[in-house]
Amino acid sequence: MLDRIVFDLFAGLAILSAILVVTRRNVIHSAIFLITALLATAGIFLQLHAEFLFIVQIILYVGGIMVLFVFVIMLVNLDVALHQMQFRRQWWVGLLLAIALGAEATAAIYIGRLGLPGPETAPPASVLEPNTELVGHALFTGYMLPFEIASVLLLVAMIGAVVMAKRRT
Amino acid sequence: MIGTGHYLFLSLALFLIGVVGVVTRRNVIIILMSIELILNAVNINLVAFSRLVGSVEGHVFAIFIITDAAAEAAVGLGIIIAFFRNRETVLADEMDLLKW
Amino acid sequence: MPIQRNVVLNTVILIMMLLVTAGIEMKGTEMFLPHIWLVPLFPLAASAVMLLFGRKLSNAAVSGFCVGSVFLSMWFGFGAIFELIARPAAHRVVEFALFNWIPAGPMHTTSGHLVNFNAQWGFLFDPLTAVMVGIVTGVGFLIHVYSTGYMAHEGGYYRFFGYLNLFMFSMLTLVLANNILLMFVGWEGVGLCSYLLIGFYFLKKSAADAGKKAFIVNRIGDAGFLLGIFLLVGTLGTLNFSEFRGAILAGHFAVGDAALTAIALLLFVGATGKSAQIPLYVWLPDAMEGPTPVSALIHAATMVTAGVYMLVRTNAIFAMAPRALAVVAVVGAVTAIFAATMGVLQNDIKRVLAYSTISQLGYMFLACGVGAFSAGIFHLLTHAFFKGLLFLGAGSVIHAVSGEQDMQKMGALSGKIRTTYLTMLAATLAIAGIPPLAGFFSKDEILAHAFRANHALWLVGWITAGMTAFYMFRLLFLTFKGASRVAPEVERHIHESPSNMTVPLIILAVLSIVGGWIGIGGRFERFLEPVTQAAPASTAGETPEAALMIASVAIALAGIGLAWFLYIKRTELPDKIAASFGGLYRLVYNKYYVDQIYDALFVNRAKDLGLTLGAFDRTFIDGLGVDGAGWLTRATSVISIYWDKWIIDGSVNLIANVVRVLSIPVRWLQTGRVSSYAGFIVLGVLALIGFYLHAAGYTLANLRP
Amino acid sequence: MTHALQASLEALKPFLLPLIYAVAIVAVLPLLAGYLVLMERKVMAHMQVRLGPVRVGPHGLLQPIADAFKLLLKEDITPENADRLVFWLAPMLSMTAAMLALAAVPFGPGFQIADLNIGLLFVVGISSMGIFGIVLGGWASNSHYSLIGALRSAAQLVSYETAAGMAVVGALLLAGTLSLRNIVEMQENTGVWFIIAAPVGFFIYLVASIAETNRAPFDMPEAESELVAGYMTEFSGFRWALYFLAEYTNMIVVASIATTLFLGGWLRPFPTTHWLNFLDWLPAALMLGLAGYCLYRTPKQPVAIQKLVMVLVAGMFAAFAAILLAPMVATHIAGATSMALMVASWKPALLGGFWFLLKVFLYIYLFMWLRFTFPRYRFDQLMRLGWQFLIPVSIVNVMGIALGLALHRQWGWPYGVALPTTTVITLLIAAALARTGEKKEKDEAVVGEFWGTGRDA
Repeated sequence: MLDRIVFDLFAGLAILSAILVVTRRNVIHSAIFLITALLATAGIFLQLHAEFLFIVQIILYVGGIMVLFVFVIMLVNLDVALHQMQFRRQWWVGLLLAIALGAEATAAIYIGRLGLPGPETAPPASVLEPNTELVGHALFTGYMLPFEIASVLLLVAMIGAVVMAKRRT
Repeated sequence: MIGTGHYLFLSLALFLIGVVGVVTRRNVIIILMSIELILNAVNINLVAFSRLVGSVEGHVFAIFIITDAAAEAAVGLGIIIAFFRNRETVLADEMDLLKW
Repeated sequence: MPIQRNVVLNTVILIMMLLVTAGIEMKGTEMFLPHIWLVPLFPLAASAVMLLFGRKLSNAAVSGFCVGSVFLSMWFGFGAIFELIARPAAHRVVEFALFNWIPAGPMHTTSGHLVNFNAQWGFLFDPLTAVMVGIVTGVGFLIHVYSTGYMAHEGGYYRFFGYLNLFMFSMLTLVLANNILLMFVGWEGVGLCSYLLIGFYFLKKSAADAGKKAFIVNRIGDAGFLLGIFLLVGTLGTLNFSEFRGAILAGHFAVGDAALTAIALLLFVGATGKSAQIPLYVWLPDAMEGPTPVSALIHAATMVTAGVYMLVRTNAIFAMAPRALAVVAVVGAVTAIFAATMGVLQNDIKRVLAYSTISQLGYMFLACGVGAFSAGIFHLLTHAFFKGLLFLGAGSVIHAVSGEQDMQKMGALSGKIRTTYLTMLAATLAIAGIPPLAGFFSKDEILAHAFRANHALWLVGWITAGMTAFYMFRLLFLTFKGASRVAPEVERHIHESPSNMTVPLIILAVLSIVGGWIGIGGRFERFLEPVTQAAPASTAGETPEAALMIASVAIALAGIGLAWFLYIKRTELPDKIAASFGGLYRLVYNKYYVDQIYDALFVNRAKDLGLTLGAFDRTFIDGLGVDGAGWLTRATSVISIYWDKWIIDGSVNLIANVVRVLSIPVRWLQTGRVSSYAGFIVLGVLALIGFYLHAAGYTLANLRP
Repeated sequence: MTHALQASLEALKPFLLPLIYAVAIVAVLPLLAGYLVLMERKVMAHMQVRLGPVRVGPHGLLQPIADAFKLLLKEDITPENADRLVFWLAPMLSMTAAMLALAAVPFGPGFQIADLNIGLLFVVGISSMGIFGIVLGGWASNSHYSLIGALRSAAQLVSYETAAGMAVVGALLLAGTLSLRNIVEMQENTGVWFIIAAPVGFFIYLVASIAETNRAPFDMPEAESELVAGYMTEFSGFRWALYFLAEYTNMIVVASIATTLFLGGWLRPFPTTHWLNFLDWLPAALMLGLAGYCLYRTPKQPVAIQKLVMVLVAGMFAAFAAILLAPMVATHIAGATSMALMVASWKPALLGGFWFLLKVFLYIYLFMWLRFTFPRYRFDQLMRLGWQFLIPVSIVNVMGIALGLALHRQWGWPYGVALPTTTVITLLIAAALARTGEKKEKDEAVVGEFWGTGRDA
């Protein structure tokens, strides 16, 4: 019951703001709505008993990536962009593609619905507790190598970003 | 009660919106944002399934994806800044030097 | 004055080293002979340093460097000489090769033998070489010391010494070479150095021209020398002195063999070029444009004697070619008297000496011509002493009267520059052949041999001796005695030269006094035996030695007396005589117009030839050949252009167009736009999901619940 | 029907207490902030040998209320072609973030809205969202000063969050848990505050938190002398009040994090040494003292109304004293009645709250002290300090603490030896870093030129 309310609230918020992200003309507004969409997603995570992921989402995505986005938007802020055409001329092609994809995926899910066990068969939420410890354990034992690779990836990305944005003087 | 299907549809919706954004928008920054949306949809799927099977591996993968998103955002925005300095534009269909 | 200090230092070190050497000799271990190859190396190194970095060095450093290097080679040279003398007469030869220089491989001689041609970079050290090395290093060292004083105030100090050391290297290579090709290298080297040094004041046109003249005239002689070498190789199949000497002594050739005669004459042509004999003597008087030390070292003491040395070195060949010897003798004699007559009327102090040099060289060739090679070398030795001394003295005089060279503007200098006067007096007496000075012994020996060979030659030599005495004393009187004709502003600062110029003068004076005594009793001849033994024993007929001596001394004294009478007693007479013998006087005064004749005969003809060839070049080669070929090429290219344009390019364009047309349907795939690519990605995802569903066996039928 | 109502009420019961707490905090916080402002002004005044506000109420005690009314009544201006939506959204965003962060802070044992098992991360993450309030506000007001201020603050906050986070991680290692409450309990068990175990971490957090709250000497974003008031230039009236409130709330948040992590939260000094138990009486005694002081000052007030206010203040302090005293004495007076027991059970909560607030105020007092002591940094210097000194040192600090714990747990070194050792090592490395940092002066120009000129960069 309460569960349901929470889910509908967050899901609706997420989808609504996602649509706004794609349709807003002003980039800053898009960014704001993306933030809300991300927060809504974080709420969904919370509802799925993924507290750690929830806070990671907030700290990394909202507190980190989105700040970067806003920052860059302000650096390259173009007033002319507001008067330019915001969609490509072939926008309907993309729309059709997306709709087709959606139809196909819906069909797939619908077909496979019987394979999906209902929520009643889901294990109790307690198996994901204590969430942080479990995630940490998984990260540092089973997924050690990917973890390291991810760190290397981050390093490379950092260097690349610096090189890219560095003013040629 | 909500089943996994709900989450699947939610993520599907977000995914499609992201796709539409990527394919139709001209502003590169918004395209990047749409990509973030897509990644989020994936995350939702992962977390939902890990709730279903009751293991945190989905969370781990979600974390990896978020890391990936951070890296992608950093590099992408760096490229955008560099490009903007050279061409005074952030419109994707003016970035067509890839042709030759 | 740093140069002074260098001189003193060097002298002290010299004495010390000689003592050391003596000590080594007493121990009896040979130290210098094995390292004879170092002797030319020191000057080479020094000259390299000078010519590369000399600009940076101070005069003191330069003089220290170069004089030091020459001193070192002198030390080694004399060390080697002493060691050679210390050996028993039979073993007085050292020969070894540093490396194979031109290993050209097998070749056929004209006599059909297959020989292995191989030019080594090797050194031969025997009595003859010893004498030459002694002269070159010793006189060379003294003249270097002298130059530090003489050139002190000149520009290009380092350049001068660099060239001088390079000359030392070349000359030493020349005399130390164990084969004629290496000798030729040294030969060319000294030629180059003389060119550079004659043209040392290259801003002065006369100097530059003199340099060029010397170089070109030498080229003529060198051409002959080179041909001689070729013929020599072709005939004997070897370059090595001792080898072909051995081959000849082995008696494969008859006396008067044509090939050997040809070789001898060609070599002699080279000798005439280098040693300024008729007809190639014309460069030497002009060479006086160079600095005086250069004249002393190169154009009196060492280089010009290279021809004589070469003759003696190859005396085996000449001994087999009597006709060639005759030519040598005649040319020598004629040159001697001819140059003497020219020397009589010159007023330029250095030119007088130049002509006397030529005539003395004539003497040497005369000696060689009559087969008295050792006598020639003996005279070469003494001549090196007194002629070097004369030049240095002249330089000192010129230095004193601040650059004046005309004897008519000198006189009465004897009191003011005493040392110079006395030393030059000694040298003049020596060259005049007054016993017991050096010149007497050598000249007397030559005349004796000449008398044995041919009375006419002796007569010429005898008269020449008189004239030599006359013009040398004329020079002495005009310069030092009589009334002073020096310009008053010059008069004021006439001064004796610094010690580093006078000390060499004194040493050379001593040498030119006592230098001749080593020849007494034929000791010198015997010393050179192993080299000159091939010479025909010229003991034909009895010779009144005493009478000849008396005759030569008498005519020498007569010449001196005449000079005294004309230039001290009755100073007005010479002009009168000149007036009365107007034509002859002018002829001689203008050196028999030889230069003009040469110009008319050769130089201008060469120019005409050049012009003709130029015209030919322009009209035929350029006009017909080049331009014609160009026109032809253009004509053909016009055709090929059309071929290119229509056939080649046409086909290329055809292919390109075909590709373009074929690519139209594919082109819209690659827009270069990110979004379109994203669209294609989505399309791919679509297809993939569809494929998975299909693979999973799902159809729309399953959609029904 | 009634059953459903019953059920829903039952379902809502666990939310009751947090709700009360939340309402209390939201109600008290503005007042608190207002009085912090007064405190700041007074402290500044006395540090600069002035009196500060004295008119409104005795010693200006009513000044905050006057200010609040003034701000509420002021006209609310929205600049021309400002972005209305964002302009409206931004102040609320920062306010919300600041207040939301307080939700996980344990003011006392049990006195906590929600004890999340990720509490620490929650506080850090939520408070980090305050950036958007600033950046968006600066951007929306469409003014160069604002935008530059906003960009600066964005850069600054992002930079210093890293350092702060690392410092927090240090304490985290010591505590071994993310729940703030457990962290405090951990300090209780250990017997020492973590400031003693990890002084370097505390120092780093102190500097970083100053930078994060945009306070002097790091108040680049609102540098009055350069940018009129930074991102707040175009704001006025109520929105401006919101920003102001948010700033002070943020101060409270960082102060309470510092308190919880390093200063032992609600614990009194040396919580485990029993002969210091008399300290439990200190709060009540302090309150009584204050009350007495106020009464003593009352006659000296010039105006009657002020006398009255003074008396009221004295009464308030007396009431506090009574409240603090009650649990200590309840059982002795009323015996072991249930009522008395209940009152006695409040003891830890009340005392804890007192100590906690005391520490928070001391921490904020430290902020003010620094603010009036140090000149403002130049922006590139700020960046260099953050990236080239604080962050490396904080990383080293984390490693050091980890090493210390390893020594303690694996090799059994005594706790009091292992951590000081590693602390010394950390300090040495930090000194070396500082030395090398001085050599990088030449970079300043470039950095400053890039960051300093905001949008045109």
